[in-house]
Amino acid sequence: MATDNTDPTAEFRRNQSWLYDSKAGGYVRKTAVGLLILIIAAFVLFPLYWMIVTALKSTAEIQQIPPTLFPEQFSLEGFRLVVESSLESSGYDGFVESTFGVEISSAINIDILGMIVNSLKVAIGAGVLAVVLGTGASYVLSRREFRGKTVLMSLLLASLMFPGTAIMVPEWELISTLGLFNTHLALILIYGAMTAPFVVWLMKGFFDDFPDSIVEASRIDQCTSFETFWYVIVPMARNSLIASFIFAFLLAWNELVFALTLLDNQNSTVPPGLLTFVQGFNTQWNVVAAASIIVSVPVLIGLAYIQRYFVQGLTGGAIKG
Amino acid sequence: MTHLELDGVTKIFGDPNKDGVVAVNDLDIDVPDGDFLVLLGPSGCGKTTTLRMIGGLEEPSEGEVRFDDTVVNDVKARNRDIAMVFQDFALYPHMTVSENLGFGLRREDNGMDDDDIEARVTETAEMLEIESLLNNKPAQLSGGQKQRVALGRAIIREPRLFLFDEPLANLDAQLRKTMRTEIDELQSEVGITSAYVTHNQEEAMTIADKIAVLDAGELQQLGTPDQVFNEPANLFVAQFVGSPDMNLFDATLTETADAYGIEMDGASFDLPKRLVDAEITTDEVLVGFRPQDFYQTRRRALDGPEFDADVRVVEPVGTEAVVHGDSAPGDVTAKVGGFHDISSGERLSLTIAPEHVYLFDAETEELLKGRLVAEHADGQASPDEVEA
Amino acid sequence: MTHLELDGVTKIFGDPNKDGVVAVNDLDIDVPDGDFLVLLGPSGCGKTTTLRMIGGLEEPSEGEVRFDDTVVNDVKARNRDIAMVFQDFALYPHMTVSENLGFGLRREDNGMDDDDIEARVTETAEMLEIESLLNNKPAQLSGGQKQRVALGRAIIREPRLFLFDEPLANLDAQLRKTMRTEIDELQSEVGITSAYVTHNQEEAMTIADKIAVLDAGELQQLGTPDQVFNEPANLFVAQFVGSPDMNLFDATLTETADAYGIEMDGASFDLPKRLVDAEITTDEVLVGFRPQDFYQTRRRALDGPEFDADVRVVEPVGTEAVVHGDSAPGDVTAKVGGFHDISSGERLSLTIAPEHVYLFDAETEELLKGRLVAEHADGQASPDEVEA
Amino acid sequence: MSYVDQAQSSYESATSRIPESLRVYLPILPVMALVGVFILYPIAQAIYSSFFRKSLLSPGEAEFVGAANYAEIWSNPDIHQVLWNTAIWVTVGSVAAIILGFLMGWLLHEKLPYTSVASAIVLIPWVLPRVVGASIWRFMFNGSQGVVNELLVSAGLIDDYIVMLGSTELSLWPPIVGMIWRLAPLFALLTLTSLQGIDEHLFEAARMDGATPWERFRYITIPMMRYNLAIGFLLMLIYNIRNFSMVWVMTKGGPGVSSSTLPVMIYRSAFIDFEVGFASALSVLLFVVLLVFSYYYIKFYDKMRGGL
Amino acid sequence: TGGNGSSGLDFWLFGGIPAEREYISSHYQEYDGDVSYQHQEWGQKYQIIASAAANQNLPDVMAGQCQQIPDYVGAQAIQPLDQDDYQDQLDELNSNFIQANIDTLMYEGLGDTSGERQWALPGGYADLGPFVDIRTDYLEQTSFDEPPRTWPELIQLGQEMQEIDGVSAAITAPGTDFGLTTGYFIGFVYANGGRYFDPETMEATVDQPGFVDAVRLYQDIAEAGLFPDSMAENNHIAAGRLLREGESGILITYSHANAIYQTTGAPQPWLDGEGHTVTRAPLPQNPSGNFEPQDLLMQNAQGFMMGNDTQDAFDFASWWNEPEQLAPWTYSADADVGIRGRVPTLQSAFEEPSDLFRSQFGDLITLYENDDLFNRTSRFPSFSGLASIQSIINTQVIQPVVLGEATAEEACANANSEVQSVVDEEIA
Ligand SMILES: Nc1ncnc2c1ncn2[C@@H]1O[C@H](COP(=O)(O)OP(=O)(O)OP(=O)(O)O)[C@@H](O)[C@H]1O
Ligand SMILES: Nc1ncnc2c1ncn2[C@@H]1O[C@H](COP(=O)(O)OP(=O)(O)OP(=O)(O)O)[C@@H](O)[C@H]1O
Ligand SMILES: O=P(O)(O)OC[C@H](O)CO
Ligand SMILES: [Mg+2]
Ligand SMILES: [Mg+2]
Repeated sequence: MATDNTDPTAEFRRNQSWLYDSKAGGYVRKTAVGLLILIIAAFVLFPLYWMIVTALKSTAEIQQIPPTLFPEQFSLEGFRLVVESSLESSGYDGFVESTFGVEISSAINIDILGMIVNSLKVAIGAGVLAVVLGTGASYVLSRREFRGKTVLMSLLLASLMFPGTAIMVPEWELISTLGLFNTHLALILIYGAMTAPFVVWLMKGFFDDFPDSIVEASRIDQCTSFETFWYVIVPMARNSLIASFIFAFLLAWNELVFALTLLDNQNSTVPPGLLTFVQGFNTQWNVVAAASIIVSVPVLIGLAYIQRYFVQGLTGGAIKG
Repeated sequence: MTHLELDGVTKIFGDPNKDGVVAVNDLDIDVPDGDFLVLLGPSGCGKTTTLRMIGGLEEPSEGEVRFDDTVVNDVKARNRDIAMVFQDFALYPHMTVSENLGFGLRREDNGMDDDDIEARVTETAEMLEIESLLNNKPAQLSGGQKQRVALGRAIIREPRLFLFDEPLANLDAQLRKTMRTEIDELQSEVGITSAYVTHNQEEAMTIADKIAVLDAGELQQLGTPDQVFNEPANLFVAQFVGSPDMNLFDATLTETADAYGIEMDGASFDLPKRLVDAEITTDEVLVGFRPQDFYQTRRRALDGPEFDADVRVVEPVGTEAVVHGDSAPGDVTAKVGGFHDISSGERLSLTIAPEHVYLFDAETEELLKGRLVAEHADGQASPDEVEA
Repeated sequence: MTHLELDGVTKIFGDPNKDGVVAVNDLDIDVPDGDFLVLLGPSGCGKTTTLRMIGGLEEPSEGEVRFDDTVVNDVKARNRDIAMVFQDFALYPHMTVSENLGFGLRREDNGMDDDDIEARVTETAEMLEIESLLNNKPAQLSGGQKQRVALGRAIIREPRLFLFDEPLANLDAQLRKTMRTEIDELQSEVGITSAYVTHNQEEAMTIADKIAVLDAGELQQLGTPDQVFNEPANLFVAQFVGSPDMNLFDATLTETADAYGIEMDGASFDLPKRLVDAEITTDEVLVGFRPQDFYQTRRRALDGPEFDADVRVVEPVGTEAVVHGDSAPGDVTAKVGGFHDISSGERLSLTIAPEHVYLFDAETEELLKGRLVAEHADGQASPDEVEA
Repeated sequence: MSYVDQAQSSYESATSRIPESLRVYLPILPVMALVGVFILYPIAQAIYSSFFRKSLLSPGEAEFVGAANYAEIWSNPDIHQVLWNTAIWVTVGSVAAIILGFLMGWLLHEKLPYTSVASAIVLIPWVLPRVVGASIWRFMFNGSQGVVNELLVSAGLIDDYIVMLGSTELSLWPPIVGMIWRLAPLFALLTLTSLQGIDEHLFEAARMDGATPWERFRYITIPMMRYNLAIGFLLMLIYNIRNFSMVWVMTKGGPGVSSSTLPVMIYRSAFIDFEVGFASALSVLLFVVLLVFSYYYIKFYDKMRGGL
Repeated sequence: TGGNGSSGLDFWLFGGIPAEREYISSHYQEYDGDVSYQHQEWGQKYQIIASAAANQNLPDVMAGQCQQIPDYVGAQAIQPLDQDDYQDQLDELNSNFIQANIDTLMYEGLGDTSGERQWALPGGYADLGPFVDIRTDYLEQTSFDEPPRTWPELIQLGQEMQEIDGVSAAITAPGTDFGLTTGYFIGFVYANGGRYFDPETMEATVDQPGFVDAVRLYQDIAEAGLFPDSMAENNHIAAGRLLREGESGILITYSHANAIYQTTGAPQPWLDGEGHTVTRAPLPQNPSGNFEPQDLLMQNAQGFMMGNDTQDAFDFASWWNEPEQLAPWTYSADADVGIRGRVPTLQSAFEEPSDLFRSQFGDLITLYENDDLFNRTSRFPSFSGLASIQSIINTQVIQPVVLGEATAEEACANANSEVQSVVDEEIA
């Protein structure tokens, strides 16, 4: 029975573990978890903090040695430059000048809004393509046995690991032969191809765990394979599909090399667009940081939005019937 | 509307040559059009596996499944037009109850539009008493509610064949009865051939046209409920069907002109030959008495065995009671109906009519003589005098 | 070894202010040390939810759960030292049967080494008749086998409290009985307080020390099996407990000096006041007869109501039968034990002893008079003459 | 009536002329076509090129040289260091990203409020264009003016700035750190997905069985996540093997070749030395290794899956 | 869009400092014709041009560094300008420019062509190297009153500066594997009579004294502890920042030092030349190489090349080469758009140097006036395979040497064979 008068539930300490059931253990645990969160947060967030701070410094302050941890003087110059160059390149400079009397002249004519739109177009296109094609294939690869399966999967996997730079030259030639040069379709196809194997693997992991009984129920309910897939499996796979889409989307969103060489400036996506800030005599880090922040915001909002569905989970988490 | 046949159907899980599990072994079952087949057998005997093979979810390792004389081994589950209630429900977790119910209907080209389907769903839900849960997801249902949805998903359709895998196991007696009646009516109205797994004997007896008793994957008997109860093919069936368990005693058999003399420990009796159809060649037999068939000797002489039993335990069950006692032939269990006044420690003198005695070959465990029902009319004591 | 109390326990799923579902409502239950409580009630009435709150898996929205007078609302599930059988098994799919069974044991600081645990696992598996499946994964088990593993996972331990959520629902009668006996013995040997959910009344009656009948989350009655059967607190309990269903007829009641006069459609009788404890203030009553309590008038006069019934359906159940008929007061169901010779179309004259008559207030549905068991000894006709 | 006639969907009738044994390939076809055209075909081209001496800037003048490019790989003085770096990069980078990503996913699932917002934030390193992410790290690690050094100095951990990116001994590590930063969120998301997929009942059963949170984690969570972990592990490997930009932006593979990995060497061969043939040979070699690895990994995965 | 399709002219500019980009991006519209302009990234020019060539998507005109001309020609990305159609205009155009600058655009035997051809129009500015930039405040604290003129003086000055408070490394230079690292360095080699290879024999000459002794200069500076520890990770911007922030006093660079400071946000007076001196790097006392020593190297960093051989392209390029359009690079007060650190290519800029030009490159003007500036000036090394050789020198010579991992002899001996194989494969 209770020896500790202050805690009537002390008798339930029979099967106790110091770490989980003692007060001290609780503190240790909380501290450990807290520290962990702190360390990880610092590691993940510090570079981001640094980017934000950089965006708010003047060019000169960025160059100071030792670096200032906090801007001595806030400067919105970076943002101003990005916005101005955007306005200018999209032809609004005249309008702004006449309306607000602000004169806009920027060395860098980067249409950041246009870039974002292009990037979204390409990344969503590639994401959808990869998810649609990849999911169908992964379903079959997970649930059926057939000749050549291992070889097919190895090929998909190996193609996933092949460095992009190694196939760049033949890829150019291919795109040129197909007459797709300087089209977003070209990038959608290439990125789709780069990420579809990825989706195949990710979704395969999901399907490998998928309860047979649900599939059987749908077969009894007279579903064709496709209907089973579409009405039963896909909705249950929501989390994994969202994750796959995010992966595929971000890979496409981030890709530089093909975007740089296959698109010209008007059609440019974000990474090559930002690269024009990051060059020899022109790396104004505050501008780069400001531009990065500006282009990331829509994606982050989108992600947070999708993640809401993602995190809601599936009726309490259980995928089991 | 379908004549279902299983012909030599066998299912082996795993590698047949290397510790494969024979779940179903060489099963022959014939279910005429519109019949209601109940599969009965101990846990793990292959009932679910059999249903799954009929449904096309499992491919037989050997043998044929035929619908109306067509071999359907190669027909896909979804083309067999079957409705099935799964033992573990297998509800679609992402759909509401109403969507779960309507899902199969929508897959059919039955000319139903959305309103028709909704009406049908509501109707079914009312029948299952889950109409207030139509918008819930399965995770928000209680066990019995889930099971009713699973049941509803099958009976909402009018398939060629119904397969029920313990569809009422999680329901209380009231509901169970209501649902059973619904299933029964539905099935007989539309005349849909059905196969039904249950471990509830009362249910089996009430609902079945035919009962198939399985043990360890093998068919022990296929017969009407009466046949299975009164003429169990062998000891296994006799023991498995009927509750409380049959009393079984070793006995030796000697043959005389008119009768077989049967000698148990502490009791013996004669069994007139006219009650026995089988050719008896052995002299080692097992004698079986149903607990319900006992009478007290003080009330009636039946020409059957008589022995005393010292009551050990009395288990009341509502207005009835099951009495366990010690007797010379061995442990004995008797069921006393109606209102009883027996208490433990008491001594009962028990007897039983020879018509009601079961006889099994001690070695092969095959039935030699079953329980005769018709007999009691011709000159025997009226058996409506059941005693405790 | 634990005295379990639920005090005003309520559980609301969802938002209490906005279409939250009240699964359990203000439940008070007291289970003395070592007692075996059975929770009985229709599907969805809150049985599982109650068990889960005792186990600490669900936090009560209101009220207290006490173990030995200690409020444990804040004690974590894993520290409550409880073993539970889940209604849907919740087996660890990645572990073999043997690992599933041993998992809980390894978590205790019980001084058992690997060999001890293995021995215990084997022993339990034998008891559950699954020793040959120890190396299988749950996916390779039949429904009943899974359930036995789930049961084994609980009874392998010696916890402070057992919680069983329909632990035998998927088993056949034989196994069910064996398992029930095992649970019973185990529990009484070690004296572990238990709460047990079942929808099987026979099971409930046999195994329970106390039965709690729930309806729609509310406690209807807490009592011994006999009390619940003979003195149901209200119409709901009376109808829910006992099978086949109780016969219920509207009646008007008039009071005389010694007795109450009761008038149904087509029948009437006097109920001696000494049989009635309650103060009766209403004249609209419901009369209830258990199907098992009927006698045929040709055999005995019991001073109870008498009426004729035209047999509609005879449902044989093994050696017994349930008879449905039409009578003047309304539809009537009678259970005929033993060997019967009734067939449909026949006319039966039925009667029942006044002691066995149930009486309910037609409005409040509260019990006015229950079924008297002791009475029959004092001068009444011996009721062991039960007739069909 | 034939059962097979019933309920033929348009999908089936459209494909019914295809033999059953081939129909299983249909859903795979689009992916294979896409990957085949845009990845495998260029890889085939690369294999073809690997037998030629070919300059990027004069693609017309290819000269067949047989296996000479492959022979050159073995005689290349840098190859050992590069392979070793690649091995370290892949193992250390993957393992660390997995551990960190797992912790992040777990914290998101169990410990952090506002999971959707928090996990969107965690994904930022992945949302940022790679060049930008890598540049930030280069900036922070700079040996004479980087904030990492500054922080370490002001925390009293070091006395003098340490030159990492510009040192032969240390230069491999900052890009690995940057890569872990970029990859861990990916693994975190994967972890989060699979954590959310686990049946809650299992945890309840384990709680009843008296399992501590750690034991639930060890005996339920981890085993239940094993496919996803296996796949996540693979993806980490893939991303690390492919990675080029993190190294390139931070160190250009130097000083010397001290931080060069295979993709860097391939890039260098193709775009600085313009030796397309040699770069192709390197790529082909990498591809063959990856193919063999993939094959066995899949076998391993299937074996593990067979265990359920 | 690229070269095909649109009716107008496509014009690409590679690199440039912000002020130049700003000027060009707005000024091209003054051209009377339909031009579509794109800025392209300097660092990725090989990929961009190669892919454009592969995709038949070359622009009509591109402006950028001319050191890569041999490579572009190999990729069939540019056309010679001195074709019959334009020959007469060409002489007139060229006559405005310093001859040395024109020389950097002339190549012999490139691609399918024979004889010496001109491959670009000069455009506005050239780069010269090697240069040093010296903080005058530090210089004043030493025994020197003017920039060092010999290698020993350089080291001496460095050592004196190293003593100054706040200086962590007196001499700084980029050390990453980037073209500018060798670009800055190779001038010392040329000054010492060294070369990468002997164009006559096609033998690599990296292990010859002319080269090795230049490397030894870096070795000596490093051994004296005058280079920053972080040199191998510093690019030209980071190196410039060390000077700007006072961590160093001497920056080894090109003539474009002030352009670097623009990137680092230095204040205008500093950009205009106040507080530091940008001047030609010191020379060896006794050049030890076998080749003709060259005091300065020159490259055209903004030559106008034709991707497509059309009259329109030529017209547009020649329009840009009119003194009017190039005025901002002459630092003339009325045309100042903020361009700094660029050596004008128009003769006129030197003939009547503006004050601003003087403040930027006072030394140069003196040299020019003494007729000494372009006397010992040659083109920066330029041949196909250059990038590859630069990378070899960066990673196998400069980096190990400044990190103290190899001596100049060892490093050069190691690198020589690799340079030889590039020479064999790309040039021979
Ligand atoms: N997570 C939930 N969200 C909403 N409602 C719930 C949830 N869980 C249970 N309920 C509802 O609470 C009520 C009680 O459920 P509970 O599972 O306790 O029933 P039960 O008595 O165990 O029934 P059964 O015998 O069918 O298993 C049911 O009506 C059910 O629909
Ligand atoms: N996938 C499988 N792999 C191996 N053995 C299996 C598999 N599925 C079932 N079995 C075995 O086959 C036998 C028959 O199983 P089945 O599910 O048909 O039994 P059942 O009669 O439905 O039993 P229950 O009444 O317990 O549900 C059992 O012994 C079971 O262990
Ligand atoms: O270099 P990374 O890590 O940005 O990625 C390389 C790409 O995957 C190559 O296609
Ligand atoms: Mg089963
Ligand atoms: Mg329940």
